[in-house]
Amino acid sequence: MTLSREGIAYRVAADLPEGSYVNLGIGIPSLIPSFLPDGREVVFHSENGILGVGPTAAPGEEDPDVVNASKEYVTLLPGSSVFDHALSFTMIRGGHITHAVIGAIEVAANGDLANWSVPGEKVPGVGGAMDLAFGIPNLFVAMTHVTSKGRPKILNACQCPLTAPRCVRRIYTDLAVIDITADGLLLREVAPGLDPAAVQAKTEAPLQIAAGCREMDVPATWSGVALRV
Amino acid sequence: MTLSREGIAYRVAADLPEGSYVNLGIGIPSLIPSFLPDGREVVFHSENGILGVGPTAAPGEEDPDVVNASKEYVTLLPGSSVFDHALSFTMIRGGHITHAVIGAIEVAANGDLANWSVPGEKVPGVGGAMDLAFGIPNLFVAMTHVTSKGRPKILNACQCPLTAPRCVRRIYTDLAVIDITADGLLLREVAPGLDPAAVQAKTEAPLQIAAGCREMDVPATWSGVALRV
Amino acid sequence: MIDKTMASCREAVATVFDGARIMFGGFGDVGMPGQLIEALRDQGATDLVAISNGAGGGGYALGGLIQDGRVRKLMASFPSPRAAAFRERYLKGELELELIPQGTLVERIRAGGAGLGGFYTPTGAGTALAEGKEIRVIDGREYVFEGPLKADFAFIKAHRADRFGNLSFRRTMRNFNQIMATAATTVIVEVDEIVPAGGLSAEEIHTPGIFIDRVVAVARHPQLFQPRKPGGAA
Amino acid sequence: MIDKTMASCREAVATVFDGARIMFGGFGDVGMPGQLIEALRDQGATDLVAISNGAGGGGYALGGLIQDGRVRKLMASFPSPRAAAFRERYLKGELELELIPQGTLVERIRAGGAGLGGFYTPTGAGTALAEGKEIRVIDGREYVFEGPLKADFAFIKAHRADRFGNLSFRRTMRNFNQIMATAATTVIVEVDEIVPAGGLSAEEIHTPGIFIDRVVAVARHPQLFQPRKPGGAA
Repeated sequence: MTLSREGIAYRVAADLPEGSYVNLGIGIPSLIPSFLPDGREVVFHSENGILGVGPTAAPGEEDPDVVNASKEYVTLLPGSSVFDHALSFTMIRGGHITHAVIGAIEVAANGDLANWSVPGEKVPGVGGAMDLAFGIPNLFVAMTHVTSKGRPKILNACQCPLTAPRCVRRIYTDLAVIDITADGLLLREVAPGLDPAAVQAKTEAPLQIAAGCREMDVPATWSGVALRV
Repeated sequence: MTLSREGIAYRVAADLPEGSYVNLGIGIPSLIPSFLPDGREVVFHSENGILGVGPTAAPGEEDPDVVNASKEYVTLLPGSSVFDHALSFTMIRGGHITHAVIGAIEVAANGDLANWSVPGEKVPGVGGAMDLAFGIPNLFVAMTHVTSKGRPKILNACQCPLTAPRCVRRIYTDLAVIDITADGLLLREVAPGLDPAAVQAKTEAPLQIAAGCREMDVPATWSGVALRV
Repeated sequence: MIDKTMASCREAVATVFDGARIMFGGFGDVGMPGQLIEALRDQGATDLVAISNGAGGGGYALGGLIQDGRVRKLMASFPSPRAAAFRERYLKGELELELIPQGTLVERIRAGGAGLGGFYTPTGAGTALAEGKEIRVIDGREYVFEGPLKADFAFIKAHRADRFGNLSFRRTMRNFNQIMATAATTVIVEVDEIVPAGGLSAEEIHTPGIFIDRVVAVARHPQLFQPRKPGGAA
Repeated sequence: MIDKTMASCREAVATVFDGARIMFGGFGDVGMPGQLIEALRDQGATDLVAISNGAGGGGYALGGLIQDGRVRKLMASFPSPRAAAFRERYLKGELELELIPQGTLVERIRAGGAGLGGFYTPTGAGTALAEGKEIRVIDGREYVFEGPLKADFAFIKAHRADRFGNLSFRRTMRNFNQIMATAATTVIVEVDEIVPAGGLSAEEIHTPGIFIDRVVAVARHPQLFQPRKPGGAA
């Protein structure tokens, strides 16, 4: 069994601590806010200048001056603040944003991240990806375990241009939760019904299995979450 | 005849252009705002974070949160803004403040300025003096021509520690207005009744006399201005 | 009397010259001075170097300038795959691109405005974007040297202004606008509204007028507000 | 629920340790967190390194800490001749002073908070304050290399705060406070008033709560407001 995109977001959300300041990338990470456990207060950052990003604006209620870094119309929660790019990247590069959850093209066993330069894409764009990768102390990757063609994305060494070396702390996929440690990859959790060998089979780099490696705690059926079997 | 402190301030005020952004040092420069010609709009900056400094607060009407760089209680004019030290020194070091008028211990013929380290003062303090001297394009000195002991302050070379090399553009004293040019000191104006030789006698560095050197246009009697004969 | 207001965008951009280096504020459409840029399209200056977070969209504003072949070089962090005009010119080799990480871009502009000679940032060390740049190890970590960026003009957008050029912004409009205002010889601002002197309190002025040269009030272009569907990828 | 408010200055400064490096905000008395510093005098931590624009005055706040012999080193731009406690200790050789130009001081703190490895400033090149420092010629001008400054604690003062630690300042209170808030491991704020979450609009928050750890509301110390005569030298 593998997790849906929502299942991955649910699993990441469980790990964001109360009071953390979190930057979310596009794609799977953008689903995370709806899955925060009840009563847990986390402040979401958008690099174009928001702390306290709220839900997407309801149709017809968009404010033309309130977008997030993906240029979606969002809302501002009570206690939110707005600021310019210089202060926003002080927050990022200075390590004040405690967590970021981003997508990846490739992650290497030593924590190298490649997520800005897409193979075959002739127009390059880096945006804030490098500043996030160099600046955020708890950099989490949320992605599918393999490419749409079934190739592993967790590699011995990245093939694509690096976003930053040795920056990823933890990887959440549809198959597993994997920590990146000084000794390499450490498999902490597997998707319900999978065993470590099945995860290793889809992972190029060697996995060590954590003492206490267990199945992820993700509900099988739950509003907004669909598990693909 | 020599000018009073107010007379020097009056003469400087005449040279501040409409629309200029001006930082004023303590002492003689602080007298300048009262002498601005009618209708001329100049914006005064205080390095602790004000543009649009107004007159000193009337007794009993001081706002405890409104001081200037000399820690005097001042007022804020309509259109004034407040900001932090980082932006304030962006204005200074980035050359956005167009003019500064400051005091000096010594000025050399090449424009070297010494005004931060007082001979005999054992506790050093630099404040914003160096940033002003390095950053402001039109750096004017307003001072008495000689020390209280009658020694020249305009020298061939500064003896005191420098604030910045080659930074002063023009000197206003109780005796003269002197430009600092690539070729040395150029005497532009003398106090009413003085001749260039009398100014040179009180100046260590050699003065060239500008074509059109003339007497300063400062009223001999005038409310707030007293000329010492 | 200081009065930086101007009657039209046309008048405000009249002095832009061929070969000028121009900073364009905005993040996507938010805080983007679209009508000033459209006036520049009409004005005709060409061979421009543009400094901007993105590359604009299709045929409006910066995208329009690029479409018209007026931009020789773009310095940007994220020329979106949706920036059709840029994409076409770039792939044909008709436009040079200098790609800069977003935080480094804003910091280089800040250094330009603040009179600094450059700075060391960790961002990019050991990646393709630091190739050819000086690397220095400081306190055991690698840093990349980056120099200041300045421009002949900055085109920015704010919400309200007064005759001194003091600016206030709404919501997420600030983005690159505040920093770009510090780093160009001539700073031109498009605002929604001009208020009397004193109409902005000292605390609500986000950018003091010292940085500003010209201000024009224009109604927002109706084409700019285009709500997108929630949840889509950017 | 995030709640950074604390009941007393005593509680807010309890974790300060001997040998700590502490930034103190304020310019003279304005924006100066006097009651936090007085609580630190009571708390007892010693052998401190203080980073501050000035050296305080006589027996109150930073002047009091220095008078008590608790400050080993001061990094400052302008220890005023009126800073009696500092003057006495300094002239006896009981306190080390690192003198830093005011703009360089705030910029070094900003670099610390912004994750930069240092920067080049023109200020000081060719003067006694650049002795022993790296000089680099950039675009024909000499610049001095200056490194980042960080601290274990920052003590700052603001006007209003909410439970998130969002801050707003009145008038000239900001001075060093906003930048120091970015550069210390633990940032402690003295405010005049705490308002409910949402009581500060997004635009009027001058320092976002992300930088802040602890907030205490206290009435202003009546000793602090001491109007001076106009026109006097500082």
